[in-house]
Formats: sequence, C-alpha cells, structure tokens
Amino acid sequence: MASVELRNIKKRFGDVEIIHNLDLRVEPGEFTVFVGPSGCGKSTLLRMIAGLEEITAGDMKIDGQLMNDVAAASRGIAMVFQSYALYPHMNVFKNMAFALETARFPKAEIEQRVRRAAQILQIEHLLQRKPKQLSGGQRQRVAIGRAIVRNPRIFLFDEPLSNLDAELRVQMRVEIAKLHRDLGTTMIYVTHDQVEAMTMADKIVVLRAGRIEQVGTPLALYNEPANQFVAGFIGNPKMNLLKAELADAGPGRALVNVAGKPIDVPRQLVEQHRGAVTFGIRPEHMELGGAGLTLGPARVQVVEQLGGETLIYAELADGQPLTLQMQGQKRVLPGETVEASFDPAQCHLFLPEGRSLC
Amino acid sequence: MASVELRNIKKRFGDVEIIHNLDLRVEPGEFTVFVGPSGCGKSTLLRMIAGLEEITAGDMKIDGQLMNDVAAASRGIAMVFQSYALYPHMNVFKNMAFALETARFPKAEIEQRVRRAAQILQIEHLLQRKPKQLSGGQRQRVAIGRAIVRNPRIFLFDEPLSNLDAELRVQMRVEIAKLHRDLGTTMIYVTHDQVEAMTMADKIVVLRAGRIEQVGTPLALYNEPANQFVAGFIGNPKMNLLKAELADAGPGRALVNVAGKPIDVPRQLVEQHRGAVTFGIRPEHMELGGAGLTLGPARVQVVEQLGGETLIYAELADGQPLTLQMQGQKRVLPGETVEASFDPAQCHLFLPEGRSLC
Amino acid sequence: QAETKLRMYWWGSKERADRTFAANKLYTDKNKNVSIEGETLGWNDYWTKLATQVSGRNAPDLIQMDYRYIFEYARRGALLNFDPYMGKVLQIEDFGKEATDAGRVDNKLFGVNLGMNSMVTLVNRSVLDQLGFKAPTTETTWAQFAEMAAEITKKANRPGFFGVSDASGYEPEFEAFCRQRGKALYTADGKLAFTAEDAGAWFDMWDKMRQAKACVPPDVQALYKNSIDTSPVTLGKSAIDFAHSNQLVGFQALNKEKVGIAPLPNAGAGGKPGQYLKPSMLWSVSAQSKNPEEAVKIVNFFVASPEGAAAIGLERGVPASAKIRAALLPELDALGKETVDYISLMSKHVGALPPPPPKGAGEIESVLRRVSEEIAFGKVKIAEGAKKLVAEADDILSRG
Amino acid sequence: MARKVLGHDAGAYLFLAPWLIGIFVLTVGPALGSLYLSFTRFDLITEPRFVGLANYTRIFTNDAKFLAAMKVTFTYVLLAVPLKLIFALSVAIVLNKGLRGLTVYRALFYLPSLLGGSVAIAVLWRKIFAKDGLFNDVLSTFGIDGVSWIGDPDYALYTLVVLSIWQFGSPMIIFLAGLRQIPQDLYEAASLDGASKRRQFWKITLPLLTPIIFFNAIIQTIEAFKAFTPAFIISEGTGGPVNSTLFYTLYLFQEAFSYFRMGYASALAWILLVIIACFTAVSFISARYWVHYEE
Amino acid sequence: MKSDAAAHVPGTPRRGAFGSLATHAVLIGVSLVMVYPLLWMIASSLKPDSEIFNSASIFPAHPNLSAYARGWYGLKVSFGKFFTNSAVIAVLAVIGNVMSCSLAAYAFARLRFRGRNFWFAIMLGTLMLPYHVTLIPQYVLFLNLGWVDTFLPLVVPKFLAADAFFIFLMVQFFRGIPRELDEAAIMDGCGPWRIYWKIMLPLAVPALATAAVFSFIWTWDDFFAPLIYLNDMESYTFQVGLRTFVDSSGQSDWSGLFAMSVVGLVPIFVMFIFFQRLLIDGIATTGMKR
Ligand SMILES: Nc1ncnc2c1ncn2[C@@H]1O[C@H](COP(=O)(O)OP(=O)(O)OP(=O)(O)O)[C@@H](O)[C@H]1O
Ligand SMILES: Nc1ncnc2c1ncn2[C@@H]1O[C@H](COP(=O)(O)OP(=O)(O)OP(=O)(O)O)[C@@H](O)[C@H]1O
Ligand SMILES: [Mg+2]
Ligand SMILES: [Mg+2]
Repeated sequence: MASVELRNIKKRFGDVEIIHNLDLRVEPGEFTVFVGPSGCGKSTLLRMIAGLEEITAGDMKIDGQLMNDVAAASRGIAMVFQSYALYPHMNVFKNMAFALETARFPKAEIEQRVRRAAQILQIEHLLQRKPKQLSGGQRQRVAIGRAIVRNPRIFLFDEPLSNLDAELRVQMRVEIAKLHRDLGTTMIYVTHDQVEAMTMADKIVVLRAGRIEQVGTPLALYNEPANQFVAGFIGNPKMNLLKAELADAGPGRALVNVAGKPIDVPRQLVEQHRGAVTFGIRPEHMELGGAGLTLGPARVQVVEQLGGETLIYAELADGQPLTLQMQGQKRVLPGETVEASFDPAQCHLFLPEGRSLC
Repeated sequence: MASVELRNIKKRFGDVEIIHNLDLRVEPGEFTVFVGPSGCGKSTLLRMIAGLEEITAGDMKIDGQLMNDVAAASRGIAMVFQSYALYPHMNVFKNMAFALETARFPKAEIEQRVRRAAQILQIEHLLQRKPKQLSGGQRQRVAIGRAIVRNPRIFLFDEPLSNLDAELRVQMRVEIAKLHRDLGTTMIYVTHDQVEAMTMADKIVVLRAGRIEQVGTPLALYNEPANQFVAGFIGNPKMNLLKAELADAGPGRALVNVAGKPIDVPRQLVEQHRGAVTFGIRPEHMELGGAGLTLGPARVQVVEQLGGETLIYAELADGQPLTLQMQGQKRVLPGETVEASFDPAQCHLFLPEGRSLC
Repeated sequence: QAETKLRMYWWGSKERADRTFAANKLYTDKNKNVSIEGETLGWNDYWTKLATQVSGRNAPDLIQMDYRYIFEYARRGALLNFDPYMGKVLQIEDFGKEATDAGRVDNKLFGVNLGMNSMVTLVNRSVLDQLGFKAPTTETTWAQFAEMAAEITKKANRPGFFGVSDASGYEPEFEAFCRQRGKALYTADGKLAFTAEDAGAWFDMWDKMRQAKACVPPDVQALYKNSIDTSPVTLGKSAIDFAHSNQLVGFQALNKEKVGIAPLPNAGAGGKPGQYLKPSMLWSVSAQSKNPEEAVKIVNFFVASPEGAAAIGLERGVPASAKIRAALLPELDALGKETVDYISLMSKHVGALPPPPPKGAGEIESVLRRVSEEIAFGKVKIAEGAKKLVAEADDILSRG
Repeated sequence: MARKVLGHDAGAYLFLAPWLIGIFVLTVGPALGSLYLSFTRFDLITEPRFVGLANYTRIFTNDAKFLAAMKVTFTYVLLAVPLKLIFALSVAIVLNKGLRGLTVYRALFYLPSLLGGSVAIAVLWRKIFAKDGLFNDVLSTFGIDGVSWIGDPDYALYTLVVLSIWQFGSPMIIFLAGLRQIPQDLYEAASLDGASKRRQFWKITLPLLTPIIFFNAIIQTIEAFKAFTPAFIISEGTGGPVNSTLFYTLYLFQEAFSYFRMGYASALAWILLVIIACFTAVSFISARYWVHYEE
Repeated sequence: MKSDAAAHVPGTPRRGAFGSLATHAVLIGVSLVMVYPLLWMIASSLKPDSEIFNSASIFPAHPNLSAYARGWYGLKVSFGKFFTNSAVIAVLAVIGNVMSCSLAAYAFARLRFRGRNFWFAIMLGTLMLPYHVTLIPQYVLFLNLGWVDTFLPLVVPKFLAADAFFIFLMVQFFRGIPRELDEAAIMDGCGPWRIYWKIMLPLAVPALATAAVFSFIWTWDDFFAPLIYLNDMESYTFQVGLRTFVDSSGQSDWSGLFAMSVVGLVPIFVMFIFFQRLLIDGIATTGMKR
C-alpha cells in the first residue's frame, strides 16, 4: 500500500504544456479512476507516475518519498499500457512471466502465478502463442496479465478493458476489483467507460486539458458535479444542458426560465447571481407524461432503441436539443411531439463560466 | 453501394481453424455490425473482406464479383484498423491525405476533405503532429479520419471508437451514422459497445468462435435471441440465466420451476420438451416489489451505484445468482433480502443445448 | 631447447620455401643451440610487412633483400654492416669484387649476393621460330630490334599481337639505354645522370615503334603490373618482352610455348655496354638482430658452404661463388643451363655496376612509367614528357 | 528519462566500457601518434624529425599527385556510391518479395562480395575489360567496337566503379535486414488506401528505410573515400595508367611504404579524415530532414 | 525458411506465371554475372598454369584436380592448419563483435548520457582514418604488449568494439525498435542490462545476424592484419597462406592458388547460408497499437 502525491506537476512536450500545475493525492490502497476527454493528459499523468515520462516541474512522491529522480524500475509499479506494448518475441506465457523472472521468483511460483492469471483472463489456451497471433482483445488481456501477476506497490491501468466484449469486461472488472480487495494495492485506473468508473472507483478524478476539474466519489460527481464540464462528462447519455435565465433566487429556491418556461428549482444557490445560467437535467431523470414539471412540448428528432431502454432526441420549442432516456422499448416516432416531466430537485444550475450554482 | 457475400468461408492459421464455413450476405448500403466475444474472428473476417488475409476456403464476392484473388488495393475498401496502423513517418494531415493523394485528387480537394474530416473528429489542431505525439484516442480518431476522407465502396470499422470518451463516442457515432446516410456506402462495423451495436446497425451479426450464431435487426436480437448465447451476449448487464425445469407446456403457455418457484410463462414453445431448461430474464425487466411474478426472496451480494441506475447482484434461495437493474440510486445494502418481480411475458426459455424454446 | 632463436624472412615461391626450410634444417641439425623460424610471403606483401617490422624494431634477423630496396634500408641504418665479419664468419672472397660490391652501399657491405642476374630480352621462341626470326644477340642494335619487332607484327598478322612490349616505361631498359649513351640514371653523389635529351631519345624511339605497330598499344601495355602473369608475352599479346634472367623459370611456367632469354639491344657502333650484372637478391642481416654473428654464420652457410648451397640450389639465381657454381652445374636443367649460359655470356658484355641509387629512386621509377604512359596515350608531347621526367625526378631527389 | 533509469551516466558508460577501453588503448594512441607524425619527417626507420606544417604546406601548394588523387577519389565516390546503393536497394527490394529460391539468389548475389579484392578478381577483371575481353565481345554483338576499358586512362576508373557496383552484396544484405524491420501492417493500410506496389515503395518502404539508407550511404561514402584494394586490380598499386586509378589511400600508401615518407602520408591521412568528416557531418545535419526514426 | 509461402502478402494476387517467370529470368541473368568469376576460378583451378593466362576459353582443355592436393599440402604447413587458424579467429571475431558492438550500440541508441554526441562522433571518426597510418603505432603497441605473433591483435580489438561499422549498424537498427517495449520492460522491473539482453538483442536478430555474417566473412577475408601480426607459418590464416602462393616477381603456383581460393570460399559461403536464415521477418513492431 502506497500513497501517491502529485504537487504542482507540470508536463511540457517541447513548447506545449500538457499538464498544468496539477495537485493530487491518492491515498494508500485507494482505487482512483482518471476520466477525461481524449487527449486531456491521463496517459501522460500515469506515465509520469510510472517514471516513464520526465516531470517537467513539480514533485511526485510515493509514500512521502520524492520520486522525480527515482528510476522507473525501482518504483515498484506495474502498468498496463494503453498500447499493450507486448514483447513481440515472447509468447504469452513469457510475456506474463517476464517481470517475475526479472525479480527472480522461483520457477514453480512463476508457473503458478501465470497460470492463475491466465485462467482469470481466459487466455490459458493462448499461453504458447506469440502476440502477433492474438486478437486485439486477447492482446489486451495479456497486457493486463503482465501487470497482475506481480505484487507491486501501485497498479496503473490505462484503459485496460477497452477492447473487450461486454461480458468479459464485466468479468475483468470484477477480477480487478477482487485483486484490489485482496491485495489492497493502490490502483490508478484510466477509463472511458462510465460503468467502470462508477463501479470501481473509490475516487474519480475528472481531468480536462491537463487540469483537474473535480475529485470525488462516483456518486458525489454524479449528484453534485462541481461544474458544467463534470456534469456533462459524468453520466451517459450526457446531461441536458439548456440555456436559461436565472430570474430570482431565495433561500432554498431559485426561479429560472428555460425554453420560455418558468421553473422553480428547490435548491440553495451557493452564490448570488442573476441572468444567464445553464440549466441541467439528466436524460434519465425525465419521463414521458408523469407528474413533474415540464419544459413544454418537444419534437422528436431521433429515436434510438437500445432494447432495455429507449433514447429520444428531441427539440424544444426554442430549438434547444433535449435527450430523454426511457425504460423499455417505447414506440415513439420521429416527428411526434412529446412532453417530458422531471423532478426539479434533480436539476442543476451552472454559471456561465461553468461553476455549479447549487 | 456494394453487396458483400461470403460463402462457405473458412480461415485457418496453421492448424487452427478460426472461421468455420461461414455464410453471410451484406446488402448494398446496409450497416452491418459484427459482435461477438473477444477472439471469435471478427477482425479476421474484416481482414478477409479487405483482402489482407488469405481466404483459406470459400468464396468472397463483392457486388457478385469473386474477390478471393483481387488485390486489396483494388477492392475499393476503406478500413479502420483495430491497431490503427498509422503511418509513423507522416503527420496527421499526410496520414489522412494519403489515400486521396494516391487516387490523385486535386490538392484543393484533398485539403478540403481532410480539414472537414479533422473538424468532425476534433483533431484540427493536431494536423501537423506525428502519430507518436498523439494520445491513444487521438490516434484512433486519425485512423477513422483516414478512412472517412475517402469514398470507398465499402467501409470496414474495427472497434473504431473503443478508445474514445463517452461524449466523443456519441458524437462519432452520430457522424458515422450521418456518413452512412449521406453516402449510402455499405458499412461493416465491429464493436463491443452494445449501444453502438443497437443504435447503428441495420443488421447485427453475432459471432462466436468462428460461427454465426444469429443475424438480425437489433431489436430482433434483443427480443428474440435465437439461443442462449445470443441472449446472454446482447443486452447489458447480461440476461439472468437460471437453471429450471420445464414441467408442462400447452399452447401459448409453459410451466417452469425456477428456484423452487413454479412460473407460468405465457409463450408458445417452438417444440416439445420436458425437463431441464434454462430460464432467462433480463435484469432491466425486473423491479423491486411490483406486481409481477417473483422468484422468491434474494439475498443481496453486491450493489453497484451507477448514478442513473443501480445494479444489484443477489443470490436466490437455491444459490443461483440474479442481477437486477434498478432506476435511480436505490439504497440497498449487501446482506439485505429483496424480492424482485417481473412480467413473465418477458421471459425466455432455452433448451439445454442452447436453442431458444420460444 | 635452442637458446639462440633467429628469424629468417624471404619472399618467393613454394620451391624456394621448401629449399630454404631444408637448408635451415641442415644448419640447425648441426647447430643444436640454434633454431631458425622461417617466414615467407609473396613479393608485394613482403615489403609492407618488412617496413612495419623494421619500424617497430622487430625486424627479422635475416632478411632477403632486393637490389631495389637495399639502399633504402641500408642508408637508414636498418641493416648490419658485414665488413667486420668479412673473412671471418663470412667467407665470400671467391665472389669476386663485382659480385660482392653489388651488396655495398656507400662503401659498406650490407647485402650478400645470392645469385647473379641481369636484364634480358625475353622472347617467345616458338613464335619467333615459327615466323622465322632469331632472338636478338649481343650484336643487335635498337634500330634493328625495332625493325624486327615491326616485322614480327606484320608477319604474325594476328589482331592484338605485336612484336614487342612497350618498354618505354621500364626502368632497367631505360637505364641500359642511358648507359649505352655513356650516361647513367644517377651520379655517384645522387644526382640525375641523364638529361631530357636522353629521355627524349628513348621516348622517341618507342614512339616510332608504336607508330610502326612494332610494340603493343598503350592500353595493352598499361595492364602490365611488373609481374610475369601480366607480361604481354604471358598474355599472348607480344612475342618479346624485357625481364630479368632469373625470371625465365617463372615465365616458362605460365607460358605454353617455349620462351627464352637474349641480351638487350645495344646502341650500335660507339655504344657503351648498357647491361650490368646485379644480384637477383641478397641476404641482409637486421641491424637490430640480437645475434648478428649467428645470423652472419647462417648467411655464410647459404652462400659459401657446399651443403647449404646444395640445399638451396639455383633457385635464387646463379651463385656468385665460382666454387659453388661449379659444384651445382651438373644438376642444372635446361632452363637453368640457359640462365647460367646467359650470365656467362653477358659477363663479357656488361659494364661496371652503377653507383648506388639515391633515396627516391623508387619513386622516379614510377614517374618514368607514368610519363611514358602519358606520351603513349598522347597526353603530352615527347619533348615535353622528357622534360617533365627530368624535372620531376630532380624534384624528388631534392626532397630526399 | 534514461538518465533516471540508470540513476546517472555511469550506467551508460558501463555499456560503453569495452569500446572506450578499445578507443583509448587501441585507437587514440595510434591516431594521435599519426597526427604527431603528420608534423614530422618520418622514414619509418630513423627517428621522426619535427618539421611543423611543412607536410601540409607541400600538399596544398606543390603536390600534383595529391590533386590527381583527389580527382580520382572524388570521381569514384560520386559515381560508385550512389550507383551501388541504388543497385543494392533495387535488388534487395526484388529479393524481399518472397520469391521462390530467395535464399539461393541472396547467396549468389553475395558471391562477388565474398571474393572481395582477391587475386582472382584482379586477374578476371582485367580479362573481362581488356580490349579483347568478354565485355567487348558482348558489345560487339550490338555492333559496338569497344576500347580497352581497363587499359585506357580515360576509362580505367569506370571499370573500378563497375567493380564496386558489382560487389553490392553488403549493402544489399543490410537493406534486406532493414526491410524486414518495417511493420507489415503499414503495407496493409497502404494497400487499402489504394496504393500500388510502386507507391507503397516510395511512400512507405523508402521513408521507413531511411535510417538504413542513411547508414549505408555514410558507410559506403567512407569506404569509397578510403578505397584501396580496387587500385590493385588494374595497376598493382601504381595508380596507373597515368594516375587514372591513383586513389587517395593508394597514394598515401605509396608515400608511406614505397617511398618511406610516413610523416607525409600521415598528413595526407588527416586531410582525408577532415574531408570525410565534413561529408559525414553534412549528412548528419541533412539527416534531420529526411531520416525517419521510430522513437 | 517458411519465407516463400509466408512472405506472400495475402490478398495480393500471386503474380501471374509469366510475371514471376520474367522476374526469375532477370534474376538468373544477374546471377550469372555474379557467379561468373567463381566459375572462372574453379575452371582455372582445373587448368595447368600455362593455360590460365593466355587461353581464351573458360573451359579447361584437360581438367585436372591435382591443384587441390598440391595446393592443400603445397606449403610447409598444410592448409588444414591455416583453415583452423582462420576459423578460430573468425569465430572469436564474431563473438567479440556481436557482444561488444551491441553493448556500445545500445548505449548510443537508447541511453542518454553526458557526452553522448561527442563519443558518437569519435566512434564515426574511427571509421575515417586510413589504417595504414595507424599501422605502425599500433604495431609498436602490440609489440610492447607482447602480442605480436599471436592471435591477440586480431581478436582482442573485436572484443573492444574496435569495429565502429558494427556499432553504427546496430545503432541504426536499435533505433527502429519501439521505445514502448523498453518502457514495458522498465515497468517489469528491468534495468538497462536486462532490457539490452532480453528485449533489444532478441528484437535485433536480423541486425545481429548481419553483423555476425559480416564479421565472419571480413575476418576470414582479411589478410592485412594477420599478414602483419603473424610471423610463424604455423599461425598463418587462410588468406595469408593464399598470399604465399603468389610471388609476382617469380614463380607462382597459380592453379594451386585458385584451387585454394575456391576451398577458402566454402566456409564463408556456408556461414553466409547459415546466418542468412536469421534474417527473418522483423518482429519488432507487432503486439502493440500504433
Ligand atoms: N496469426 C495468427 N495465428 C494463429 N491464430 C491467430 C492469428 N491471428 C489471429 N488468431 C486467432 O484467431 C482468432 C480470431 O482473431 P480475431 O482477431 O479475428 O478476433 P476478434 O474477433 O477480432 O477479437 P477481438 O475482439 O479480441 O479483437 C483469435 O482466437 C486469435 O487468437
Ligand atoms: N510526444 C508528444 N509530443 C507532443 N504532444 C504530445 C506527445 N505525447 C502526447 N502529447 C499530447 O499530450 C496530450 C495528452 O496526451 P495523453 O496521451 O496523456 O492523453 P490521454 O488523456 O491519455 O488521451 P486518450 O484518452 O486519447 O488516450 C495529447 O493532447 C497529446 O496530443
Ligand atoms: Mg491515453
Ligand atoms: Mg479484433
């Protein structure tokens, strides 16, 4: 178990600064998930923690020890690379055994650990294959296997399940969670999968363009996004964000005009503000018909049937898009008009610069 | 617009047969999605269609023309590789322009098309970078860009969005769908993302270990899986599959014992059978409390809070696992006992060998 | 175990190696405390390695020397002066002054003559016989020679076959030509002893022969690399070439037809002798040798003891010692006999040994060759070329 | 980054240790020795005598042979290097196609390089390019009346250029090894982009082979500047006919070992080194613009 | 080698029978030009000396193998001994070069250290100085070490990476190996030594094979260094042995020379065939996303 502390971390590639003065503490044994848009710096951050990328400025500590100049090999970190980076000349077994051999584990134990990992990853029948004889998902599993055979201080996973099918992904998720439980190792995990992030994380770190937007437990991020970006990024489909006017606010309530409708939001604003705001409501918090407030009739543009649920992409009277997520297979056709209701307690308000107002 | 026809296709790597006598027809202009577990042969199939992999046996026709021996370069196919295969020595612009330059498009048009694609893919600011200076998701987008600048007869996408964040993924999905609508090009798309498969496909092909399990529209697969494998594979979280006894069956109804509970399933069996069957019910079709039938009390093992929904992993009285998907954030704790109800019309029954019974 | 180890170094053929090793064995059998390690190489590599070893102060004790190089090494102090050993360990009085002095540089003896040698006109006897020509004699003048060569070309009437090689770049023949005119290549004090006029006459003579198709064209001659295998005679391009008498055996080995040797042409009436007898090769001892006396003894064994001489035979040339020569004569084969006869014949027609050439003589030889080619290929005029030769030679000599 | 892998430079120097020892023990001493000698008069046997810049002065002001050697060498470098590389690359490309009998061809094509500068090659080369040689026989079937290629000062050097091209085996093998390192999936991508074999060659193979092309170009240039053995083919090291094959190192060798002027030869060597170093430096600078490295 | 079938790029049509026939025709034509000298050498070894230089025909009038026996036992020491000497030196050279040069190359290609560019320039510089001028100082050096007339001057420099050619060659190939593999190995706890040994070397097999082939062949073919440093005939190498056949000033055994030249080609040719099998498909870049 090891803590990771980043203080004032910067990363520059040539002239371009990719990570800007980032501060973060990962507690010992914590499962931390990094999420953020493509290219925001997640992999770079992991690589800096691993010691593969020089830290342009700032301090990186593991267990309180300054690590900036410690060799990657001696940091005691295992990592699953986004690009797998399998050793092309070694078969799957050798790929997974390599770290153990490096650490001079006894043969029998190597054998046992690798077989165990292979079993978990369902690649036992592939142990003799070379990487080029594997499918994408199989390669990815070998890459995971290479990390999990070890007992490092810290695990770094860079989108480790992105090429697996849903079923396998669930299984792997469970296995990684179990590994975390069993070993108690500190884990940092990059993913684009909301379900993974929500279910695995003790703490989610939302990154955007090299800055941390919010750190918190999954539900905290879902329920109380610190800003519009986090609100939009956490939750799938994305929260509806509508232009609105904050007309009035009192203790525990605020009056906003959205798409020409006045809506009374029963929430306490954190600061005084009048005028333009962004009004947010999640697609899954709206229902067709129902008793709550409505934003008025919306014209259906596109309907997506996912089997267990139906997504309706509609347009409000003032032209703003609105997404609705319905349970089951709803028979709604494009061109129809629907009216969806919601519980105003589930709304969010954001300042024009993005900060959450409540 | 071009049709693709595979007849009796086999693929062998050395001694291992990967694809077994596969037959498939993709209609001109159709959007076909391949899904299947990791390593089932999806990429191999794409590569055979593209002409990158020799066809061991069988015929591959495009627009009725035998293609087995036609060079990849002259098949008029664009492909997004699972491994990207970006040209490392060319910058992003050049990577995307390469095919157009090859086809001797005028400079201005190349410029315009590449910029347009870069805009869609949100990589305009990266056009001068080399692939090694890109993040994983950025590379993947370049790989997509390389395909979509062209006007091929057929598009092949091999898990093109796997490394993108949710928001971008939705945008890209929309863009690809739009491309399909605008160009009407035949598209074959491999994905592990249920949402992508369900929303984009005209037709989903479910593969398993080199064989086709079922071909059909998304909702057909969801609602009427031909067998237990498809039932389990389509839909996320996975359908609950429970051991059961088929006690009796009459026209339009069947009586099964599941976990010691007799359940009357109002469905017409396709053939006569008694004894062991598998009983299937999707997690999203179960609700806590409610008026439907129940499988008796279940002990909660794990609860996953996804924000918009809650997954409950429980255990029935006879020890069989049961997953429940609930709307919103349910306050259920492991160790509690819950009882979930369901509409028996949404049940499925499968023969021991897997075939669907209704 | 032998206490005294000596290294012996020579170039040459397998035949020579066999004989030398045999002689060494004879010697060491008699002198149990001595061992001789023999090293043999081909001509070209020999000198590079020798230079390296001498420079590295690791020269072999016994060095087979060539007349062309002895001055270079002797003047630089690399060789042992034999004079102190003369008459004691080294008993070569019966060589005669000429043959002994051939190993002298600046009045000190640095090389012991291993065999007598002289320039020859090498002829393809079969061709000459066939065409009805006689090999040149001591009477033949350059003019007659040129005429005959032209005749041969005409008579043979084969494309690419000529009377004689183009020897305008051959230094020994040019030297003979100069001597016949009463000049020489170098004066005793190391200056040039011929003039541009002499050179001009020489080049002019050959140019005329070229015009008359008496000699091979320059592009053929250009391939001659100072070796038997590249001689126009060996390659079947000419009937006559120039060489040294000890090369007869080598020539015959590479020629299907019968070859023979004859004297060089002379300047005719009033001409001086051009040829002289020089050693085919010499034994020298390194100045760095730790056992100079033993080394000199071995030299003596090779040239003055009947056993040693018998072992090496005539392979290195006709022994200078009359005594030894007499002892060996009976075992001569036809070619050997021809050589010995030639040397005996020539002894009456040769002039005195020229003064030792100065440093830089080797380079001047290459200048002669180059200038002759420039003239032959028409790159410079004859007079100009002659002047160039003299000027460049002077420059080299002044550089030292 | 790698600094950190090792903690400090020491680790890297450990890898370099054998080479560094070699450099200091075997190379630096002799090299500096020869540099010193270049300022002396040294006849190999007697002690070197310091003469300052005299050797260099003479080379640059009063040495016709130096100029001749420079001309010969530069002509040779400028002709032989590009032609040989192009030839080696072309053959490597053809052989890389996975033809049947690949190994046999590869071995056969390497044969001339195995023979090196052996005596046999010398004899043969002279036979082939003589006036009545094989080459002219071939020409005459086309009705061309050839000259004595090897004996004529105007052509002799070109036959050596041909010889150099003919011995293209080493760069060919290195190209082949380099071709094997190019990832196959890029060809797959390119063929789907509609690129013909030819275009794949120009746009994928060639750019990705640039590190190897660069290597071969540098090495071949250095080798060509130092060409020595070929001179023995025609002239047994005299540089003839008429200095037309007087390669720089041959001249240097003559000065050193035939004329006992090691000091002068050393000066010649250092001038050559500077010339080659300039060429190489320019190549390295230009490499930034055309050589693609994976990292 | 599996190359024939496997190297066919799938999906590309196999070249028509005619196309490949044409390619083969050209290749065979070129091969003839390449092989001609060998044939000529063999033919010459079967001729008497007097026929070698002035006979127009390549075919011997009366082929006869005697030159082989004569050549083999022609010198005081038989060619068997020279053969062994050459083989020992060449094998040691291969080992030395591959080991020491790959070490240095790894440092240049992958490690960043102060003075790297400087040393790299020095390394290239050593390629540029003609060896003739360093010969004498080097000779003196080896003489003082007592190494002259042993194999040491021929072998030890190879273990000290004196052949910058191979360093440079390997640097170029090492640089083509994706750095991510190093990084993966670093994460697996490898230090630079293990990366070098377990990652770089296996992935650079084609380059190492090339270096090995060239080391062997060039060492085998080298005559200058053995000529200078070996005195005792017992220690002569094959090439030096060959050189003693030819003495341009006098009598030479030409057919013996050619016979032995042919024999001398056998080991290097075999070595070439053997090692070129290692010029297998580059494996360096599969197994990762790019
Ligand atoms: N060169 C090869 N040699 C042997 N087996 C191979 C080779 N290439 C692929 N395979 C095997 O063929 C099967 C199908 O591979 P393919 O890449 O088509 O899978 P996939 O369906 O695309 O999987 P994924 O979703 O993981 O990408 C896999 O089991 C793989 O191990
Ligand atoms: N070598 C480099 N030179 C310049 N820019 C680089 C380099 N490597 C990465 N970048 C840039 O740094 C940013 C962060 O990259 P990083 O790989 O950390 O993104 P990421 O968050 O992992 O994205 P993804 O989810 O797409 O993998 C990207 O915008 C990328 O373009
Ligand atoms: Mg990343
Ligand atoms: Mg795949």
